[in-house]
Amino acid sequence: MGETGILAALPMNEFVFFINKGLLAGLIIGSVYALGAVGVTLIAGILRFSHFPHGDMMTAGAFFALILTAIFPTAGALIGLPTPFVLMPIAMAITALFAIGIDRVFYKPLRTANVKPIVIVMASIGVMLMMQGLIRLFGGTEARQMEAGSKDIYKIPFGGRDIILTEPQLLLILFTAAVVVALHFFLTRSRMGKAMRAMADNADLARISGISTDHVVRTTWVIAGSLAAAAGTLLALDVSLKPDLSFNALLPIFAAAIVGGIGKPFGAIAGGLLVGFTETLAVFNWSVLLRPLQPFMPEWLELPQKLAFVPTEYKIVIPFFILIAVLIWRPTGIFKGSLVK
Amino acid sequence: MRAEVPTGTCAPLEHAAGTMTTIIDVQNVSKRFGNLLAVDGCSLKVEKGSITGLIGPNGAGKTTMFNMVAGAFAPTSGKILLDGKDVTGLPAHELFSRGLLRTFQIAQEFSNMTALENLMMVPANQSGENVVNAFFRRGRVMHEERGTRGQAEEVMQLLRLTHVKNERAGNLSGGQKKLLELGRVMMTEPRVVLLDEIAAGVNRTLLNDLAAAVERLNKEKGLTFFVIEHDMDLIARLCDPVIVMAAGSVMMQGPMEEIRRHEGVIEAYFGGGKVEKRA
Amino acid sequence: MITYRTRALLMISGTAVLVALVFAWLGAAYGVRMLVEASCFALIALGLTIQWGYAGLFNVGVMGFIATAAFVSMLVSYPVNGLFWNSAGPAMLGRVGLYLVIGVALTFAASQTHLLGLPKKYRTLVTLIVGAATYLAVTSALDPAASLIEAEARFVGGFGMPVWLGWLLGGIAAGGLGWAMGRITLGLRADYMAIATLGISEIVKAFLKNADWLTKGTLTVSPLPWPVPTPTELGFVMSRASYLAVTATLIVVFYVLLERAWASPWGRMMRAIRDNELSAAAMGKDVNRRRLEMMVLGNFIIGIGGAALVTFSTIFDPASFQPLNHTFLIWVMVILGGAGNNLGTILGALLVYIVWIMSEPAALFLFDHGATLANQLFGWEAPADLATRALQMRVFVIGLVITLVLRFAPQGLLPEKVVKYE
Amino acid sequence: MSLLEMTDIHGGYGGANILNGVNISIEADEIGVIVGPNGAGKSTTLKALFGLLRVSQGSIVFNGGPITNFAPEKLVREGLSFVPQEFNVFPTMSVHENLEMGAYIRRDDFRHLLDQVYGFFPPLKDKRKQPAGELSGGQRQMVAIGRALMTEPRLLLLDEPTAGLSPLYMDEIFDRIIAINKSGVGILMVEQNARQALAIAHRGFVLATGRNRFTGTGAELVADPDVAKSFLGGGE
Repeated sequence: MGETGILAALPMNEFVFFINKGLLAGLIIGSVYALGAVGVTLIAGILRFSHFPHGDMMTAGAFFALILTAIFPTAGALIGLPTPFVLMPIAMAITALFAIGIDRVFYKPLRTANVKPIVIVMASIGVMLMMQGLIRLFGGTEARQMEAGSKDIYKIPFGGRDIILTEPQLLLILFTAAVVVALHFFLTRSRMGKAMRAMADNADLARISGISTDHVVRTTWVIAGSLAAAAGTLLALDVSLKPDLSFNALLPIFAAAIVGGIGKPFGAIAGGLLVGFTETLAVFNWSVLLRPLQPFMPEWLELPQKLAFVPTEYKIVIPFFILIAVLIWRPTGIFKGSLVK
Repeated sequence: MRAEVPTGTCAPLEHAAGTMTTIIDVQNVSKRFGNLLAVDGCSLKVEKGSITGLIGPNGAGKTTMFNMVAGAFAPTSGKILLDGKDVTGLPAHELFSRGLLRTFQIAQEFSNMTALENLMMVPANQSGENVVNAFFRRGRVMHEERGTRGQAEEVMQLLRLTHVKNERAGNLSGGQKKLLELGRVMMTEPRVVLLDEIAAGVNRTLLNDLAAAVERLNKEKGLTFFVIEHDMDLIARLCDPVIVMAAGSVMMQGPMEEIRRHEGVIEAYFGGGKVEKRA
Repeated sequence: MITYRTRALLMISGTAVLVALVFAWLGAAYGVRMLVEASCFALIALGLTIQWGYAGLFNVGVMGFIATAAFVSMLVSYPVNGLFWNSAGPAMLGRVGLYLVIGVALTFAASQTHLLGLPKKYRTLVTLIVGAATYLAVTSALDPAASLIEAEARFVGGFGMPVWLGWLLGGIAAGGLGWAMGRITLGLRADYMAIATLGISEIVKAFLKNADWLTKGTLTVSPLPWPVPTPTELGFVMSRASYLAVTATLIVVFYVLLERAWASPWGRMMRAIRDNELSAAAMGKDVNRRRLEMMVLGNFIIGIGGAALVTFSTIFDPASFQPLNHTFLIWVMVILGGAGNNLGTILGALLVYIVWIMSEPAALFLFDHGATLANQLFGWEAPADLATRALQMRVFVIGLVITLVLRFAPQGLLPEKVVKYE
Repeated sequence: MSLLEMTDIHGGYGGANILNGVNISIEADEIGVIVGPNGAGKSTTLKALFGLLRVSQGSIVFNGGPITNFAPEKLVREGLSFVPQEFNVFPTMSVHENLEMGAYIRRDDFRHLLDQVYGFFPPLKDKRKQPAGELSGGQRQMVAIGRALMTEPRLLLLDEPTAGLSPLYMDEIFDRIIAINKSGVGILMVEQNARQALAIAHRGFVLATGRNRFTGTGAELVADPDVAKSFLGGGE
């Protein structure tokens, strides 16, 4: 054996396959769910309703980035990063304003007329359909590439095969890490961050402490809108911009928010990663990993070609079962958010 | 039946030998919320045909005790008997079918239904509540409905609410909602009626009507009442015996005149007498 | 304020005028077809209106119940597939069924082990392990059976029984799914129940799309037998008219029953639970059991309407089930028509469906002219897929209608009837 | 000119009025205590003062200016501060963060105020980082009062501050209230423990069925046997 030591002994190809298809894939989709879930959990914690149009807000954010890229195609080249990523902050700002506008026009009047909370959820379903209609009207129904040209691919040699990570995927992971840090400081250091936690904890007490509800609500929509835009843009950069993202993203994002504990942004991030990893690992083809052990296994136990907990077509089942499992065993979620009962 | 016990402890009252006259029998019940022991080894009885009052300063545990008897939540330990049968921890709808009817401090009317319908929904096991009967046995259901409606109209007249019978219950005044809720008592034959702070948010004249209605039901129909109330004058007028709770258990029981003169009770109210038992 | 009676008359005449317009413009064959589909949607809407209007249950998984009922109805009424019954398929499926039964029994037994003194923590662990083992055993037995069936007989085929029995069993299956979902989600707050129902309908759709051995998946199953002579025998107008007669009678039957139930003690009890759950429980009503009952009954009616709708299209295509057409369109019908008002819901369904169908040619017409006009004025080139995009405008309109109705006419066009006794 | 004048206040929770003509007045550096049997309208009076329910008749003058039916957010800026009886802390936020939230409307550096509050409530100093929800009843009450002090109010409103506390904490809370008052903060407190509260009160108001029954200095009211009896009604 050329190389000595542990690297040579381990079945490197399979291990790298597991890292690429299992861990990295889980981290990437988990990050997208986390970014979406933070917005959903803040809205649920502070405005007390489940925000159905969140998936479409992600798509809308991606579209704004797409349009901006078309207007300033060379922006990225200056810094050596993909243009949509460079212009993403602007798209985030536009989506945030968009979110504030929707709240003022659709949800605020219902709140002031203090209707039953479920009516606001129904209104959000109406808004979801309106957004879906507009997105498909202006953006068409086919998937689109965010940027012409190929993406740079980073190869990290690790024993036999390489760990593969495309540039957008790396940017997504780094961006999510940055959001976690920023969110931590915002929520624990800044005045508005603490005011938001206060409002989620005890809205009446916040009000008599002089905290203005409108201010907190506006900030909630800014965070929810901008993070949704980032999640949508980065997902579109990694894969492609699909207008029907709304439904497939909705269930995992809600599962992530509920698993993490409603009203707890850190819970949403942990929940997002948990759902992302569970999804990829449940669909992962474990027989690939078991193949090197084949010689050690008894003859009669022949290894099926495909051994996954759940076939890929049924990926949607996983967030649903996580959701139900949490609702039955741990209704407050990991970080003890508000009760879902 | 009067027994005096020193403040704070809860000696079991002499149990009249198994008389069938006891409707509600609470035996050594405790309730803990986290490390707060709200009710601590409390025993009390409500005799058939009586209007028994339950009073005590805030934090004495009387609301917790009342809600346990009404089936809102189960006690941590101890037993509650209704008509001699153990009903500890049974849900509210189960207690209703065994003859326990409760009213609410803030009236809980069915807001989108008319006042008359609010009363007509009260009687239990109406045949029309079975969806098959509602669909296919129209004759029998209609016959029964006429009876229920007649009874409801009667109660409306008694409470002088006939003029609002087709009004949405949500649009009634606070007083009318209270009267309507009391009207529910006359729609069934309850073994015992739990009145939860009936005087709360009610003006003087209406309070007289409510008190008169309770007295009439007790005298004419022999209905048993278990009343939790802050308004001492109403308690004095309606209730005998009156049970005083303090610091999570029964402190004394007897007619109101005597309670008013009892030093321990005055001190419990005035001094706050709040002795919270730490775990 | 316009009285209830005039509102009802206005709505009826409005719908009649619209129907007449469609007949005049697009001919009888198209007109009758539209009426049949509208009547199926009206049935589905009736099922939804009693859930939301009577009992306040928020069901956003209507598509899942329609798909379940349509599938069971197809399974029951589709002609027998000789290839399957002669192959080894039935035996293998029998084995899978056996594994399933044993597995479920074991899992249930495991979940009761706390009676034998096993501490609660371990009990859940044991149950999970036994459950996972059952799942793996069943799937490992199912995969070979499925591939064999698909290879030899394309799919299981039907049982060749009469179509009305198919609809009935389809309704019962949807009711059963409603029961199961009710058991899981009843304790939840309404918006989490909504998310759970949304999840279930997506899972049902995913299952039907991928269980090729049962549904031929994307290859679709057709022609689905009709309960009445088909167009080849009677010609389009007459066969569709007879189909309409079937669905119309179903509507009348359910309308009469539900109208009767609204004012009956049963309806009154449901409305009491909707208005004030705490007080209803104190008045002796078993709130959870009654909500479960409504989940079953509501979804039973939704199932029958769904089965009728899919049978009429003669094609069972799992991919054709869309949340927009099969959940939210029906929600608009109920909210606009009047939740809890049976007549309002039926008229709402007819009205909204006609507008929904007519909006297709109207949108295309509008966008074409718009595009040519824009082209002439400032040479704007319309994108190639303008037509498909035009149809998306309808999605926007549906969403707009929901938000506007909630804001300005929450009671709907024909509000819920207050039961008065003169 | 007194700090607070509530004259002939009528009001309630929308239904029948609970308050039928309540009069309360406090001087600048006084401790005022409102006691009385349950349902007498004690807490309702405090909530009416702080704008948490509508006053249908009567007027409230604070520091010379009318504040009848002002919204709570506005009153906080006028120098009033309110400690509710229940749910009076932000449970998942640390003690320190609770106090910071109390100072939300301040734009200046309020570190000196933090030290002052820790001075009043020494046990809170080493529990600074702990979530308020995990503290014992008594300590939680200290956090609630501390939060309300962060706006340097001229009048601090307390709704049954010793409800549900053991005698140990009850005495400690009363001592703290005296210390806070001595530092120049007016106190208006509704209390269940009438005897101890009146013992530390400069001025006492005994309510019954939404009206004033007895008014006087704390000492006078404690000495008068009729006051105690009025708690059991029958005195009309």
